[in-house]
Amino acid sequence: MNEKEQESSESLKEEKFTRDLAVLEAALYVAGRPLDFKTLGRLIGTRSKTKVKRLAKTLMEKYKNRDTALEILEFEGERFVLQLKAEYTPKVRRLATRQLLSRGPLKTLSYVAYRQPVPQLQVIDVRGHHAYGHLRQLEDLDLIIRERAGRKKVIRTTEFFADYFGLSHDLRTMKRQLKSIFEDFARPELEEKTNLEK
Amino acid sequence: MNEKEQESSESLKEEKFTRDLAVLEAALYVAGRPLDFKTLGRLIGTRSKTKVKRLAKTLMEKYKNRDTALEILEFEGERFVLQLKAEYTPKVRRLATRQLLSRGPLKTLSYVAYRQPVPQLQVIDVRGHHAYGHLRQLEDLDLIIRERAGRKKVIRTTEFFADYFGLSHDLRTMKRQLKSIFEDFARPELEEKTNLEK
Amino acid sequence: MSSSMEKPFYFQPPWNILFELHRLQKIMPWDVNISFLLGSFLEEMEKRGEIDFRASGVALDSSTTIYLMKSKLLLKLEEPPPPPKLPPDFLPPPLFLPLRYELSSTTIHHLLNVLDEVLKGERLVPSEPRLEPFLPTPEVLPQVDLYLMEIEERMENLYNLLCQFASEAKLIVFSKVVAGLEKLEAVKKFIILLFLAQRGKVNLWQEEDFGGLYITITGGPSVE
Repeated sequence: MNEKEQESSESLKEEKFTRDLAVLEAALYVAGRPLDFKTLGRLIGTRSKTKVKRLAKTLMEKYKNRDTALEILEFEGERFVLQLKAEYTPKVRRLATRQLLSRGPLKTLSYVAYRQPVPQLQVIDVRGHHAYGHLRQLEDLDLIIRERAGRKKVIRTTEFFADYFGLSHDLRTMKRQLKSIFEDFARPELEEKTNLEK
Repeated sequence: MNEKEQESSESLKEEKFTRDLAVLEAALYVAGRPLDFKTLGRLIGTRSKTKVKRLAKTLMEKYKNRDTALEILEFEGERFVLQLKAEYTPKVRRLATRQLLSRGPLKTLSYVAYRQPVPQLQVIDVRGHHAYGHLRQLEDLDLIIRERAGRKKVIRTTEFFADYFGLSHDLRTMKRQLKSIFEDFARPELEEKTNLEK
Repeated sequence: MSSSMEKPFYFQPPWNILFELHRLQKIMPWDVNISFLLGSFLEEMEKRGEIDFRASGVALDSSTTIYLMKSKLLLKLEEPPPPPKLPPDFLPPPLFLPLRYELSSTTIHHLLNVLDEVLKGERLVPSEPRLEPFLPTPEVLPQVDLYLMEIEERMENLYNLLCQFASEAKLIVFSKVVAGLEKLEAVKKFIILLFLAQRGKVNLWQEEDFGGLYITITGGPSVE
């Protein structure tokens, strides 16, 4: 290969790389949920994990280096997600087209996630009677499921819930992850921010 | 003002500019639909059209200069939108799995669109009492507005509705469009195709 | 002094409440567990071998009074005290959903696909004017006390509800009327139902002693 050919092959490679980056970005934008290496790889026609990983990490870096409101995060299980940085949520949440939950249902969701699998009666006891409405809302959004266990109803979070928050599908791991999230929340400077979100 | 003070005031201004840019980006990202100057201005606490326009144009330029799958476009009526570049849509469309609405609210929306402007009571008569909930949801999503006309409430679809479904903002044209698509539908050979698409 | 001069055992707590009724003025009847008191009173009497019919009579009479007080409170629509609360469980902070744009897959085709069905519904709706409510609220309410007024209002509400049920099926089962309600709410509904029956607005009957309670609307004199 002469120098010129080599150059053009290099530039072709670079072009492909840029194009692949954009496809990954497009996929993350459209999906609005964490996507795994397999899904991302299929889109750019590769089965090489290393390649997808390199691309995803590059995209992540690019976002990090920009002064932007968006971020790309890596979740457990080799999954990536594009989302709004939390600090901008209070300002723009009412513009979201997706039905959002207010503070009450989110608290009920928190409790269910933390205590799951948890009897429905226990949730009502702790969260009060209005929680029946919350549970319906959470079920509509596919964040929880209610299962019959004899005469009782038992509630747990769905796989979609885990995916949405980038949590593990393994219950024990998920609970450990949640605990650390809740501990972060307990820090005062963050609490203030969360209160603003109401 | 001495040189140092001037410098720090400059840097403060720049900081505010960067922050405002990010807020606009956040809003456009989350909304996923064209936002007008008024809405954008409210978010950054200004009524100056010129200021919003300058910010929006800067953001537009920034996106243009990046090799990215997203773009910011200006629409007629001084509105801006953040969207996926059309060339990427075919590759990633199948990752979009979320329905905008479940079947009940969709039916109510469909009826409102076809019969608008339509008295609320008529919608409830035809769709039943649960449609009150649908209307609330549709209003939250900015797909319809309820206007008072004397003692009655009258419902029509919003500009966002028209943008979302790619219809005209002019009511008469929109209804003609809806009617013609709907009639196409009723023809059996097309029916088959639509079922396949589902 | 011999032991025979000692106060009888039932003047001690917890049974003394059945024999010193004036004390009930100061406490809530909800705090008195009648069945426990009567049960333990009988047990204690048997254990001691001191059968005293006069005391039993007084205890029974007092129990009836306490029971009546509870019923009156129920009629006054006063809530019994909530059961004692266990220490509250740990409540984690709310999990805020991260904001993510998500392209939705709904298209104009989905929208119009369901229109046909909706328009069919339109043809089923009669064009006659909407019916006025069965029982118009009187413009001027008679000067009665608040409690009675509330009962009147509740009667009217329940009656309207029953009419609604009746438009779906001729026979109304009481359990359906109170489905999903709290026990106390169900009791209140039942009491109001008795008022309606007494006014001749509805008929109540059961097929068996403990069978379902059936209601029919007789359309008797208006609820006023």
